[in-house]
Amino acid sequence: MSLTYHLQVVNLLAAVLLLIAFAMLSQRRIVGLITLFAWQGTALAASTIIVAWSTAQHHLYYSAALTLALKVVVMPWYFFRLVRKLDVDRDVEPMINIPTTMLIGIALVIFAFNLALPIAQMAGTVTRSTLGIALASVLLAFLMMITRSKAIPQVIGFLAMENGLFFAATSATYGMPLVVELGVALDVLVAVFVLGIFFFHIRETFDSMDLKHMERLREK
Amino acid sequence: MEIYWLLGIPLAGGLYLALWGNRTHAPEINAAFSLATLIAAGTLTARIVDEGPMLAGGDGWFFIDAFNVFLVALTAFVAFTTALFSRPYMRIEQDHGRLSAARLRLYHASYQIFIGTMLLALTTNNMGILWVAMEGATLATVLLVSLYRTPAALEAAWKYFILCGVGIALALFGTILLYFAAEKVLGAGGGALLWTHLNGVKAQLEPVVLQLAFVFLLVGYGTKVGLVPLHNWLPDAHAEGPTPISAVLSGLLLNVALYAVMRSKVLVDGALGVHSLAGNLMMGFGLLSVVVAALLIKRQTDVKRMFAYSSIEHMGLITFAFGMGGPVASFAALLHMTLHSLTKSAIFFAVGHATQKAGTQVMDDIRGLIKTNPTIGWGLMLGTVAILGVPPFGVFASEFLIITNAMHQHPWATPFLLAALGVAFASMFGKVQPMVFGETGLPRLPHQPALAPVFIHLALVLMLGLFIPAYLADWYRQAASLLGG
Amino acid sequence: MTLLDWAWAVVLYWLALAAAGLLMPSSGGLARRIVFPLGAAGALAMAVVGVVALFNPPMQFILPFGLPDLPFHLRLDALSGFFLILLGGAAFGVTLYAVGYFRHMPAGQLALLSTWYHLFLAGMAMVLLADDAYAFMVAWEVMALASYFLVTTDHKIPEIRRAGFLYLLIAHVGAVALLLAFGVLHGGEAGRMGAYTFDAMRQTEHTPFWASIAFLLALFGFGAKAGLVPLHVWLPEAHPAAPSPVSALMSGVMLKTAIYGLLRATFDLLGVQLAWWGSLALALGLVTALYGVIFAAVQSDMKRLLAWSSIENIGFILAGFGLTLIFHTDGKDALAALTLTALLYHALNHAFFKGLLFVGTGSVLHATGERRMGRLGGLMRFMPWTGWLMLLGALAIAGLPPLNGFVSEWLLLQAFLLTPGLTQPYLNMVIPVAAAVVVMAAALAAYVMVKFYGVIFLGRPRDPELKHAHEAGWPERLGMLWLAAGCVFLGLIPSQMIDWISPVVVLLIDATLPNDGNWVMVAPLSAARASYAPLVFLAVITVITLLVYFGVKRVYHGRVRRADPWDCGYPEQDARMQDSAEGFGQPIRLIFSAFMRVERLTPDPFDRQPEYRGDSRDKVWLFIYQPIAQFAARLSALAGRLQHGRIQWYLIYSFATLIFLLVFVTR
Amino acid sequence: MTTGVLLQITQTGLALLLAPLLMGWVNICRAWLQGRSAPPLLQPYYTLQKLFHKDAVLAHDATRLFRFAPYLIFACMVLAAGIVPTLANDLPFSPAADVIALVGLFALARVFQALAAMDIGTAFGSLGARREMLVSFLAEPALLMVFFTASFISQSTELPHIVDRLAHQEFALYPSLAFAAVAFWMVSTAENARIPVDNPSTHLELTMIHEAMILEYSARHLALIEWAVALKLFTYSALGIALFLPWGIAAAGDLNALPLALLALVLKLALGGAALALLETINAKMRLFRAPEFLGTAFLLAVLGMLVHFLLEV
Repeated sequence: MSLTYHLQVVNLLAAVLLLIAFAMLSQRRIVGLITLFAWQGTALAASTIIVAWSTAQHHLYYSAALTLALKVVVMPWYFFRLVRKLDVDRDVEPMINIPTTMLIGIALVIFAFNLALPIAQMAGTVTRSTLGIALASVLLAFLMMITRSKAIPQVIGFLAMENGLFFAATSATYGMPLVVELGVALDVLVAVFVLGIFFFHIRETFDSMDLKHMERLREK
Repeated sequence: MEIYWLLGIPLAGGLYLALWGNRTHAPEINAAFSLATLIAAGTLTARIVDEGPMLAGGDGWFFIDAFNVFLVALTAFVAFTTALFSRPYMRIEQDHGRLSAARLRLYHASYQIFIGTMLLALTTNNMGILWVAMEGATLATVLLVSLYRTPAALEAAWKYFILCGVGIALALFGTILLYFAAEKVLGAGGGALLWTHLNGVKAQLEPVVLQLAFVFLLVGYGTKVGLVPLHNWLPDAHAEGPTPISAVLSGLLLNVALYAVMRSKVLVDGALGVHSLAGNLMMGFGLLSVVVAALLIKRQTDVKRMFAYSSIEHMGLITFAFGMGGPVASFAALLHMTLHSLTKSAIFFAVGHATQKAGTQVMDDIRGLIKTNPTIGWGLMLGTVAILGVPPFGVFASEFLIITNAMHQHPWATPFLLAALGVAFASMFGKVQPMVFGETGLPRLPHQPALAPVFIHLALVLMLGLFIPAYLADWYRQAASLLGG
Repeated sequence: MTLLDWAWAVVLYWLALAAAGLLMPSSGGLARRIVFPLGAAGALAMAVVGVVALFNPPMQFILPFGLPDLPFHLRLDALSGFFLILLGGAAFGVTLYAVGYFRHMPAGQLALLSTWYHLFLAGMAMVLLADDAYAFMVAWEVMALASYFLVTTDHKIPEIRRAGFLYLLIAHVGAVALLLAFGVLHGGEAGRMGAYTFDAMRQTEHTPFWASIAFLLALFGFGAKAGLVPLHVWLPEAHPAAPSPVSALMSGVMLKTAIYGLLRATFDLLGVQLAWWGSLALALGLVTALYGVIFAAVQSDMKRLLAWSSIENIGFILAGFGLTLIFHTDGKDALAALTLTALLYHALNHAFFKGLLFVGTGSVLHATGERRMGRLGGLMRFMPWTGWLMLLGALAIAGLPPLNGFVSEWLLLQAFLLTPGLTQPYLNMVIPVAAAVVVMAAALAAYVMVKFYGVIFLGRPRDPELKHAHEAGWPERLGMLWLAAGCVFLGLIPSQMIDWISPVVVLLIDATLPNDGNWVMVAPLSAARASYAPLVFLAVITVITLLVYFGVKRVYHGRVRRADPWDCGYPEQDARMQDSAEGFGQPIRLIFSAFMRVERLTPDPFDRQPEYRGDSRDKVWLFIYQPIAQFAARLSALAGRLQHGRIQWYLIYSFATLIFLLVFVTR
Repeated sequence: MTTGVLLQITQTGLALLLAPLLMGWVNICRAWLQGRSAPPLLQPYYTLQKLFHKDAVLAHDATRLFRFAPYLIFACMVLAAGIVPTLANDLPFSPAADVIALVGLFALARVFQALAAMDIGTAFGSLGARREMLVSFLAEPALLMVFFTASFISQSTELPHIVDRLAHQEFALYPSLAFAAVAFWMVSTAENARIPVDNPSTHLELTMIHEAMILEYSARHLALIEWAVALKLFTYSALGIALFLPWGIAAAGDLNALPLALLALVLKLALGGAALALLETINAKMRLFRAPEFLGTAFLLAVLGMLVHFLLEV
């Protein structure tokens, strides 16, 4: 019974994750986006801890800690700082208007669930149905990257995608082997660091973080 | 033991150059580390040739067989010659005022780390670590692509980062699915992602999951291979980065990404039965890449961009051949990987010096290379001829096998191949010929250009067209059989 | 050493000479005086090997390199032997000529040229010796590549670069088609590299459908090299662009390697032949012959004229090939043997006379620096050696007895005439009409040659500078003499030549040509049907000429007075009043104006410096190549729109691909 | 063998002698038909004799080719006259050349004539050469088509066999030959520079073809050429006779038939010459660019003849 209770919590967190993904899709302001991202990280860490506790997979605690440290504390802090320094917290004009985006997003969710259905049924883990949600949040994050026309939201979309992946790893398979998780975390860290350097360069060169300045390399 | 040297040397080199890389002899140190890596790769290769495939480290963290050891050797070799080439090249760039000493330090450090991550990706036995290393290789090169800090370079690097990042993220999802399927058979824990273990049980893996996993892996790693329509970062990154980086990106990174796809394909084929989904998808992507790249070559005005498209074309051809499968086609694909690396990097070496001479990458402004600098001119000319698949250069050997095999097994694909090769030839040769021939007013270079690498590569390519040493052939054959041939 | 070893040794020897050229880049004189004569000696040796090979059973030899499991296989049989004779015989004269021809070239350039030249020779020889698809293709492309670099020797001139590019492009597309053809022919199961040997191909059975595909691909691939209309466009550009000895080799020998390949693939490698292939080849051949000769007639550049004339001759050969196929598939062995003999004979003849004519234009070019025929004239007076030797070449190519060109045309016409009895009545009726086309092309060839020879060598110099034209040096003369001797010799001993060709015929179609004649007289099939005795012919004409000459000289006093030409009494005579090359071609241009796009610049009566320019362009460009190029450009523009710079779009591509694939695999 | 050689020499000599006579006869007939007073029958002989006695005048620029060409042309025509059976069949020269080689022989002479014409470098010379070659490239295929029709009937390209088949074996009517005969007449007018393609008696620059080529010749060279022209006409007539009216030519080795053959030949030539004169009188010379049409018609007729042969006679 306790297992089903945990399961319900994990499912709830999964739903929260999906909800946040949708919220991010519709969020116009960068600061709001960062906050949502931090909340997503929190939900992810929480679900990881619950899975770790319920299945006694101890390495998942490390994962959870890493997530918490990186995605809830370090990165949002770093992004807030960037936004302040670069002074780019203006309204984000998405490429496709938000209602349309949301409609596409709902279609994606249905698609993802359908895709995950046959797989989830053969899974040995208790949290199998979350795989569909993980896939859906990955696809939603992808969609967000497509619709945003500024550099920072695009990167946040990228990281949200990472979150979805992480969720898939923990919920569907009780986490990847530790070495891999560490490696992934390291990569993400380095990526964010590199991105930070990048933002400054972009800002320095283009006087703006708008991606429309970066459409010159093309076939004439 | 060699494996630790192999991975350790470049990482140490990266560290060293990052800390003390602003000295004047940094280029030489860079070359020396590359040489050491090459020696380590050589001893490792010799051992594999002697003793056959081996597992190394911990619970078999590293796995080396014929397939990856040949790529290891190739990577180490091209990395070394590129380091040799970059020595005078970067000096000239510095003289031209395009780079500062600090950036040169960044360049050298990243270069070593890039090589290290590629070698790690090749040697690791863990599909997860493979992913980590691939991502690492991307990260190591992002800042190299934007080294010149021009708007175009930044744009290229940004696109490179985002597109490859997203691609790689999808590959991670594929890896998770793979783990998901393997865990059922092998149980949770580290063993479930080891390729050797997976390979052992591949027939028992759930086909539905592997099918999905392969789609994610193919789209993910395929982005790095530069398969159309996932290729868009590639021409930008190749054209705007410094030429040595173009050479290694084109010559090495694409191979490593394709290596990852192939490792996945072997598992999927095992689960689904050979000649099924994976092969067909790869053939489709390969053919599309060949055709679109050939058409795009026609439109280029920038020389490096043009050769970048040519890389897409060749990676498409290799992917097509791998997709076809069978001992001959796989053999040809492996051979083509080798030859493409050698030839394309040689071309980029020659192109690098040519663009330095002309002060531009616009082909219309580069004329008559053969007159002021015959070696650059002939290097570019012969390299182009070689990459276009004209014998006796080796690229022809693999194209010969691929095309005849395609005619035999999948005749429907050949009209596309014929048309694409024709268009590619017309476009590329038509553009290179006036660069090499004719009159010119271009000045000479301030430093002696490093052309030994060009001709060493071309000589190797020539040799492989006429004579493939028995042990090399054996390698290829073993590797081809590993790939399900 | 076996015979094949010798052949291989000559190839190696040429390769060594090629390397020697690279090793001594600065000593041009040495390269010219030593390397080229040595190369010529190699050519002679090759011809001898070829002769001996005709009468020996096929022999094989495997080299220790190539692809793994597919080392280079070499084979020397009668067919290879025959073409080796062609190669060696023509190359000997041309290379000898080259010794003198390149004397003004700067050392570095000469060294490179010598390298490519000998590589070219070696490549052609290897094409003839190769016995597996890989070796064949490697040799084939080495030949193309080497000749490309030879064509672009003068790469500073944009037209020459363009010509070289066009040449290599079409050669490459043709080569890919050949690869595909080998892909079909490729014997046995897919996974074996050994299946690429010709032996394996010979033993493979093909369905008619796939055999036809292979044949068509081979026809395309080899046709591109041979200059088959409409794949001929590179030929009139590339041949004039190359230095003359190279043009001579390309036109005389390289085009024949394509014929060799076609014969090898059709009769040797493909186990089955279909009748409609023959009709197709015949039709294409006739079109090519007529097209070539018409355009030759309107050219004003002497080398371009010869290049078009090569297209015409390839058309003849191809028509013969088509007839051979028709007869062979119809079971008419003797007739098939006759046409096959005729086409092989013509190939050999063409190598000699076209080689001679091309090197001759080289001498003219050296002496005058001029290729436009409208600026030449009267060179016979200043260059008697070249003039008389070229006369022989011109008469031979015009198909006049008793020289060699006539013999092969005669044999071919005999075959046309003896067609009745084919099982297809339709063909029975069409083929004689085809014969008429051949005759018309041959007669036009005479027109072309009168124009060529008359405008360049006869009449008065159109430019006063021409008076300083100097005769070719001794090596050049020797080279030309050899080729001219070949023309005469091949014309006079057809019986022997037919005997020499017969092993090839036996090898390819397992039939012999019954020769009813004796050594002076050739009478294929039977003496009652047709016979021709060139020796008698020549002897009678010579005797009568001499008799008349001495008779007239004896009976009538031989006083000769020199005066101005009478010319119907027109007082003002000027060398520029002679027919120009354009003028000579004008009737042909008028008659066949439908084939060509004429661009003319006619002077205005008020022009201070009146200028006339006339150019007859090939409509093939307009109707085939331009649309293809435009289509490719349009596709390319379409593909270019993929890459428009916005990263969001790129992400959409990835996204769409992913979704598409997911839907695709789970459907 | 000896008889053969003797016969060959006789026939060739006869041709040499009779050729100018035929020319004279045609001229006479034409003059009669046109209501002019005729030159003597032997006028061509007188002309030849006169020409041979004159001093030769050569242009300054004339090369050896120019001087050599008349001899060669003459020799070609003599050989041609030797090959075509006029009196007797199957002579020693015959196997040396069949009809195709005969066409080649004519071509050889023509090419030399054209080259010699271009040698001096006058405007008319090259004009004549060009026109001559233009006419011939159409006439030659037509002529060969005529020959082919005959060869299809006799299954041989050897003239003796054709004659043998037509004259000495069972008699048959060949409709195809009717077409061929018309084509042959059209071709021979072109080849012999007769009306309507060319006018042998004009020196008007706009119209002349053959005459333009020999403008610069004089004396013995001109004599040889004129004689060769006469021989060519003779040979063509003999060819026409051999193909279309072969009856009377002595079969191989049949010496007794020779007198009759000679008589038949003279009669046929006389008739043929008269017919030629008639045709020349009632036709007008046509414009140069009509000549291709004219010869194209000849060509088509010959091809038609061949097709008729396939339809009706096989």
